[in-house]
This record gives sequence, C-alpha cells and structure tokens, in this order.
Amino acid sequence: MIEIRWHSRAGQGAVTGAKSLGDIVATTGKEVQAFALYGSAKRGAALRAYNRIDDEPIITHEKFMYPDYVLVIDPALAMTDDITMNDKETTKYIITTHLDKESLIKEIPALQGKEDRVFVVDCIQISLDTIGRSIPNAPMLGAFVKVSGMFELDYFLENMKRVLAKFPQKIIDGNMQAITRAYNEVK
Amino acid sequence: MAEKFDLQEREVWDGNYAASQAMRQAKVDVMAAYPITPSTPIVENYGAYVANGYVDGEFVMVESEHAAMSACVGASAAGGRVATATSSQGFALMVEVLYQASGMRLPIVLNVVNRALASPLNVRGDHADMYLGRDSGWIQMDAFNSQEAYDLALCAFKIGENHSVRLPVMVHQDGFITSHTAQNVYPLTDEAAYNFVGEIDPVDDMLDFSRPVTYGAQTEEDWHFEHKAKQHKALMDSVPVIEDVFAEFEKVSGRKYKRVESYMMEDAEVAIVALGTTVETSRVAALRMREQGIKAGVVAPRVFRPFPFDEIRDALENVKSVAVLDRSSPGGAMGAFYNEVSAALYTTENRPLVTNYIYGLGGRDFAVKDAMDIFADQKANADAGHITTDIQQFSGLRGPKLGFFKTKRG
Amino acid sequence: MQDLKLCAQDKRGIHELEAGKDLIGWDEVTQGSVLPSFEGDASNVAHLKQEERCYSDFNSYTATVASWRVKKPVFNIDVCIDCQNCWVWCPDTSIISRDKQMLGIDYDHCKGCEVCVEVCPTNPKSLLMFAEQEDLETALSQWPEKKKKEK
Amino acid sequence: MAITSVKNLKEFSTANDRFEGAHTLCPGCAHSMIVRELMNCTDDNLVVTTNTGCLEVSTAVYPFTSWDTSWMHIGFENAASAAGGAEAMYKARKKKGTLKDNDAPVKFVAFGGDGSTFDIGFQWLSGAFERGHDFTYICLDNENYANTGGQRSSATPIGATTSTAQAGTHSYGKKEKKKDIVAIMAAHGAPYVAQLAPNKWKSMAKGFQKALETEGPCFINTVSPCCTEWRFDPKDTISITDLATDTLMFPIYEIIDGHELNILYRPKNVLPVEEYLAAQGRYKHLFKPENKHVIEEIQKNINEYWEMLQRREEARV
Repeated sequence: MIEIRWHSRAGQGAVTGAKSLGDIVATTGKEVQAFALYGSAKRGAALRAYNRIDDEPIITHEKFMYPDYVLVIDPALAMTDDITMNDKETTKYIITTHLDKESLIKEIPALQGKEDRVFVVDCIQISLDTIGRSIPNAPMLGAFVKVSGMFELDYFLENMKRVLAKFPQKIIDGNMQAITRAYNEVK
Repeated sequence: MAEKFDLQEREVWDGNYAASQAMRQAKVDVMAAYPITPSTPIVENYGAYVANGYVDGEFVMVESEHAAMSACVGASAAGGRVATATSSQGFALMVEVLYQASGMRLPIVLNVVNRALASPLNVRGDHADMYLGRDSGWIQMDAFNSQEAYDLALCAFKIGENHSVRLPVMVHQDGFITSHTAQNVYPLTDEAAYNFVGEIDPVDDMLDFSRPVTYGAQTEEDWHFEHKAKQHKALMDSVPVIEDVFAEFEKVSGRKYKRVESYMMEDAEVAIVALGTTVETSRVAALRMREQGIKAGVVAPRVFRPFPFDEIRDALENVKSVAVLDRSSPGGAMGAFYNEVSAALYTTENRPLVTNYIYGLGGRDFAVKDAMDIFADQKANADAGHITTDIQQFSGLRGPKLGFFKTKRG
Repeated sequence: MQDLKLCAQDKRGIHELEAGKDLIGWDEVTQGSVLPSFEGDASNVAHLKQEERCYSDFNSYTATVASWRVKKPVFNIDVCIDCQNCWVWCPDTSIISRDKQMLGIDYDHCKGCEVCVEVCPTNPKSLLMFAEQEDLETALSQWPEKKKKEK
Repeated sequence: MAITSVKNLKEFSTANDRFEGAHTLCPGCAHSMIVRELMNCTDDNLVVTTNTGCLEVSTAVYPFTSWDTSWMHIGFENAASAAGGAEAMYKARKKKGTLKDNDAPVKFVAFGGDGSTFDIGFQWLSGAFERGHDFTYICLDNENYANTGGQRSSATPIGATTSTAQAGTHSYGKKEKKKDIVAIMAAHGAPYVAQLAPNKWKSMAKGFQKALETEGPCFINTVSPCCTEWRFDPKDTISITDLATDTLMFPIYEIIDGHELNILYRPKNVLPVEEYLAAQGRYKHLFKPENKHVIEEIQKNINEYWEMLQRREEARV
C-alpha cells in the first residue's frame, strides 16, 4: 500500500487535490482512499489530507499512517507543521517553496539527512502564473506524477481533464499548464 | 424527464456522494432536508442534481431538522418515495418525529451520517446519534464504507416500502471517516438501480381521495399498547424481507450483505464486536493477530435494528473472549451495544467472557494498533479463563487509566 | 337516490363513544393506527348527503355522544323560517338540514350546548331546550306564545 | 373551484357536511363551528393537517375519526411542515402522473390552536410560509392552551387569568400584550392573510374560499371563544363572539400580499370593551377597583389598533 499525507491550509485545495489524485489513480484499476482531517476549519487553517493506494480494497479507516509521500503545498507549513511525523526511511517529500533545496533544508532540521528524498517546486508561483490564483494543489499533482513515476504525464493530464470537466475551459487549460510546469520544474 | 447522469463503472466517491447518488437513482419524489455537518454534502449534492435537471422530484429545503422529518412524514403519507439525511444535533432535533414516522408506518429513508452529540460541541464521527435512534422503531442498517453507504441506501427503499414491512429505514455511515473519505465505489447503472428498487406502491395514500384516511389518531391506554406491539412485531418480522432484499441485491451487484457480518470467525478464539468503519479497521487488526498466531475474528451487525440477537449469538457462542466496542458515551451504564450483545450471549451454553470498550468519541482515531491491543486483552482473558481487566475500559483515552467493574467470575 | 347503498342509516349511533368498541387485540388493530373514514369508493363524498354515504365503523358519524346531554333542544317546525342559523353554528353537525329546509336534530351527535336555541331568531324560538326525558309531543304542547315587543 | 355557494345562508346550507359529529370537543366549542365552515365552503378534495391541541385530541381518538377527508396529526408544532410535505408530494406525483386521479383539485389546509401557532409551532409556520407552499393555515385562536387546562400562551391578552398567569392578590393575570400574529404573517409577504370570526359566518366563509383559491401560503386567524377557559355558558359562544367583534377586541380584516389592508366588518355601534370582558369569568377580577387601569389599558390598545387599521386601509398600505 502507498500512503500519502498532504499538508495544506484550508482553501489551498489539498482535499480536492487528494480526491482528484484518488480519482485518477482509480482509473488505473487500483483501489484508493482520499480523506482529510478537518471539521469546522475556515479558510487559512492548517489541515492534512491523505491518500491510500493499493491493489486490494482498502479496509483500514485509521487516520494514522506511515506516509510514503509527504506533499506540502503551503510554504510556511513546511517550517511550522510536523511534516516528518511518522515518516519512514523511504518517505519522499515534495515541498512548495521559492527557496532552492539546500536553503530549504537548512531551515528545517528535521529534513537534514534526507536530502535525496526531498524535492522542491514553487507551486504557489506556478499556480499564480497559470491559473491566476494561489491554488497550489494542481501543480503539486504534476510534481507528484514526476517524483512518483506512477503515471505518464499525458495519461494524467487526460484524466485530469475529465475530473475538471465541469469547469470553464480557461480553468482547465490553466490547470493543465500548472501540472505540466510543475512536472518539469520539480527538483 | 430527468436528464441522464453520466456514471463510470468505477467511481471515486465519498460516503455522502454515494448516498446522494442512491437517492437520485431511486427517483425520490420528495426530499425535505436541512443541512448539518457532516451530512450536509448529501443535501448539497442532491441540490446540484435538482439544479441541473437530474431529478424530477421535489426538493424542500426546510428551516430545521424537525421540520425536515415532519415534511417527510406528510410527504410519505401522501403516497410517494421520500428520503432525507441528517447528523448529530439535527438527528436529536428530529427524534420526536422519528417515533411518529415509525408509528404511522411510513417508509421514509434517512441517511444518518453519524456524529457526536454536544456538549462539548464536536462535528466528528461517533455513534451517539445512532444510539439515540435505537428505540425509535426504525430499521437501522450500518455501512462500514462508502460503497456500502450506496448499496444500503438502495436496499433501504426496497425494504421499508415492502408492504409487509412499511417501516422507515435509517442507513448509518461514520461521519467524516466514511462520509468524507473518497474511495472506489462501483455503482449500478441508473436502470439497474431503479429496476432493483422498483416503484413505490402506496398504502393508506392521503392523496387517494376515493379512500380518505386519518393519520395520527390519539390512542390512550386502551389502544396504545396494542399499536406499539403490532409495530414492534412488524420490525421484528422485517428480517426475512431484509434478507430477501440483500439476496436480490447480490444478484444485481455481486455484493453480498448479511444481517451480521462475520470475519474469520470459523475458528476464532477471541473476537471484536463493533459498528461502522471500526469493523473494517478491526479486520485488519485480526489479520495481524493471526500472523502472531492468535485466532482473532470480527463480528458486526449490518442490521442494528431489528437487533440480530439470534445471529449475534450464533456468531459468538463458541468464542472464549469477546470485546464489544461502543463508540458512544455510555452515560452511567455499560455501553448499550455491550448490553445487547451480552444479553444474547447470556442465553448460550458457553457464555463467553464479554468486556466493553468505550472508544473513538468525537472522532478520536481508532487505529489498527488500538484494535490489536484489544485483541491482546481478549487473548489474556481467554488464556486465564476469566476477565483480567475492568469490564468497562476506555481505548484511546488520555490520562490515568479509566475503568469500571471487576469480574466475579474466575 | 334509490340505487345508492344506504348503509349509513343502519350504522347510526351504534357505538357509545366512551365505551370504546370491541377492544380487539394487537393483531387486529389497523396498521399505523390509520383510520379510513369510509367503506368502498368515497371519491364523490362532497356531493353526497350523509345518509347516502358508506361510512366505515371508524367514522365518528357511527358513534353517539347523546349521553353527554342533560337537556335537549326540541325543534318546532311550525315556527321555523329556515334561516339556517342553527345549521351554520351547530358545533356538532347535529342540525339536519336538507334542500334549504331545517328538518330536525341529530340526537346521536347533539351534546345539548344550546347554541342553536340562542341563535334562533324567530319569535317564539323554533328551538327550545327541554329535559332529556321529555317527549316531543309534550314539549311541543308547551311551546310559548309569540312575545310582544316591549315598548 | 369550489361550487359551494355562500351567497346566503340558505344556499350555503345545501353543502354536505364533511366534518362529522360525535367528536369530543366541549359542547358549544367554536373550534368545530370554524372547522365545519371550512369543510363546508369547498367541494374540493382536502388534505388537512392539525397541530396537537383540542381539535386534534377530540376529532381523531382511536378508533374514531370525525374527518371525511385525508387528515394527519404529527406533533404539537409541525402541521405546517406536514402540509408542506404533502403539498410537495402532490406536485411531484402530479408531474410524474402517479396520482390516483391526476385531475381532481386538491387543497391543503393546516389547523393549529394559538399555542401551536403563536408559540411552539411558530418556526414551522414561518418556514412553511417562507417556502411558499400552496396551503391555508388556520389558527383557532382561543387565547390559551385550552387542551391542557388553560395555561397562558403568547395569544393570551393582557388581564386574562390563566393557570400559569393567574390573577391573585399580587397579580391581575397576564401582563404582556398579545402577539400580533396577523401582522407577523402578513410580513411574510403572504398573498392572503386575515382575521375572521365565526359569528360573521359570511365573511369567514368568503375568507376561507379566498384563501383556498389563492395560490401560495395563506393565513387566517380565527377567533375561537372557549367556553371552558374563558368561563361563559356554552350557549353564548356566538354572542360572546359578537361582543368580541363589536368591541373591536377582534377586528375583522384582511391583508393582501402583505400590504393591502381591508377592514371586513365595521360595527355600527362600537361597544365599550367592558361589555366583552364582563361576559367572561377570566376577566372577572378586572372589575375590582384596583384593576380598573387594566381595563383602561385594554380599551386604549383597542382604540389605537383600530385607528391604525383604519389609517392603513385608507392609505392603501
């Protein structure tokens, strides 16, 4: 089973991102779970979202997990939230930041020694450039596609179009650009 | 005519979306509802179907849950298919009318997204509201995941509307843990779903003016008891209909439901009895216990009311130690579910050891590890031949260990 | 009217309201305590007079509250002007009025409230209260004369 | 459309009663006069819902019903919601063609006493009006919780003694003003709102017909003198109602679409309110010298309200 934990603020789209990811993964025949830890959270409050991916039906309903991937889509949360909680030797981190990897890791002692498993991408800037709003979830998905190697980019983009089908074409195009840019820019 | 809704063979739906799709497919005539977390999205999703022409029925957004169930009662007596959804405080506000709906034998379907009851205020999942409805005379079915929330919602119409049942039905799912967790769901096609549920055949139809009827007559001491007994018997007698509907559902979906779901119980020595998502999490724990050589199993009522006294007994009578998990603050007693399971087991020859765990209140995470600890307690009891812990314990609670009552056996 | 089933008449007042009727067991009470008002097709009931309807045993039309009365109103057709005041204000649907004519009192349903007497405008009144046991002839024989207006 | 004519009482009396006797309301109860008139003023199929109260506990006592039409009671507060639910079902089934008779006209009516209308059921009533269900809500206003032995409601007028607002050595009875339910319901923007009285049978029947024929939620407050709790002889129900309307304690008027006010009855001789109060036991204590001010206050309130109604009518607002 692959487990993914998203660190986000309410309004940044982690829940939607997790659900979209689940939706697309399911099309490959896998079983998925996407959920979030939130309740009365208003826009701006920190929240965590989760994905599980497996070949078998997923029957655990615990929130507890040892994540294989930690996706941080808010730059400040990388510093303030416990992003390495319950991590493993193999946990990979994709972190939204305007910093380069070295500078970021310098700021976050918990990531030191895990340099080869840390990836950075500026999802905020990418979403501002492509979608016109700070919605860093779509670029994070592009970065995840690259880092995980779980899908071909084109396959992912095609399926994302279906997920976004209800939105205006402009939004769909922006999202496609955001995903592609992050795919190419994640380091 | 409603617009056609595009469905994939495999969808990724959360429990709320699953429940709202079942209502759309059942072609509900009236949905009267008031939103409350975490069941709000059921109402919102349905509202989106209305706004986009996917349903032909009426959507009545009332001013409270009490009014929601009241409008459902009026609508149901007027001869069509009726459904709604609620949670927690909204459920509590509805309680008065829940009894009236069942007393009038109206087959309303209520999707209950389980949530704790205040105070203190909490929006997350526990079973306090589900327990609050347990004497209300409704059939109560329990979904352990989103797929089941969908499947059981379809079955609910067919069971409740059956002329030999004519009772309202609740379909429970865990707040957030099911309602807001998207997972693979395999829906029926619209046609298959509606063919399965079938058309409602009204009874005592208030809109059939060739036969005017009076609903809600007053019965005093000379009549009330007979009516309540008849109603109770109808609930008890719903068992074969529930089983038939489950069998029919298996034919169209391939998914098999039973009044009591037993997992690895054939040779089990210790067992957890639980409700909701905890059932599945405990199954993962049981598998891990078996890796350690402990014969663990899980028993869960799929149908909480009518309570499957006989099936629970059959499933557990040969086990040595049983943990009954109550996700509701017991309020000065053993957990209600514990009491019911214990009563069933008291009638067996073997009389397994039975302990009670209060857990998961207000959505507190119940992890596989927690279930494994409970299994370990049961193994210790089984080996000792008596209960080695307090009879009522608390799992996942911070602070000094809390427990009540010691065994007098062993 | 001839081909209508006149089942209402033979059901009149057969049930003493307080006595309850046939205290049957749980297996025989109606489902959901629902009470049908009529037997057979009642689509046309607004266009049928009471005596033309097929009331069910559950309809209170078949019951009586006659024992509630201490005094009863007696109707004197000779004085009546068919104004229908008594009909419109009777709280117990006990004024039998057909084709704009006042015919008499439904003693199965009259509780003896005396409203009909109060609202009767004739002089003397065409409805007056008498002791419950008084027979009609005696009552009519005691009918007062027309009162003269006080000057 | 109702074919029942209310042109005059003779015509009206040809209506076939659909509210049967041998209910268990008190002798002389105005509730049943009002309900009979509603049921008699239309030939349409009716779905009637009723809040808990005297009417409900007296007309559907198992195994008897006094209703010749579809009728439902759920609880104290929710007859308006039940009527709304049934009306929604009617719309849904008419659209889908699943009604037994898809063409027969159906009207929805909800009854409540003042307790269930002004107090406990107010939220349900207000909600149903905001949603615009096509139904008529009729309040049987006897100004107290008569069903449970005469407790005060927010419809109880100043100075009346009730079991929970008693007149005594330190009290003259209820001290608070009666809630102006008619104004509140008109403020919902309802297409037809009225206050009517059973002594004025014709305006009441016409009002009922108008409400039934008007699309949308209509509200009618009816004066329903309660011989038991108001303490008068049952035979006097109509004469007490005459005093209520002729002292203007209960003005008879309608408000169309929330703003157009029409006075439906102007007494030729407006009587002093003492005459109305003196006729009822519940106001007996007001005639003690120390309570004179209460009667004066009641009269003042009546005068001011009547003035307001007349001005509104004249101003067409």
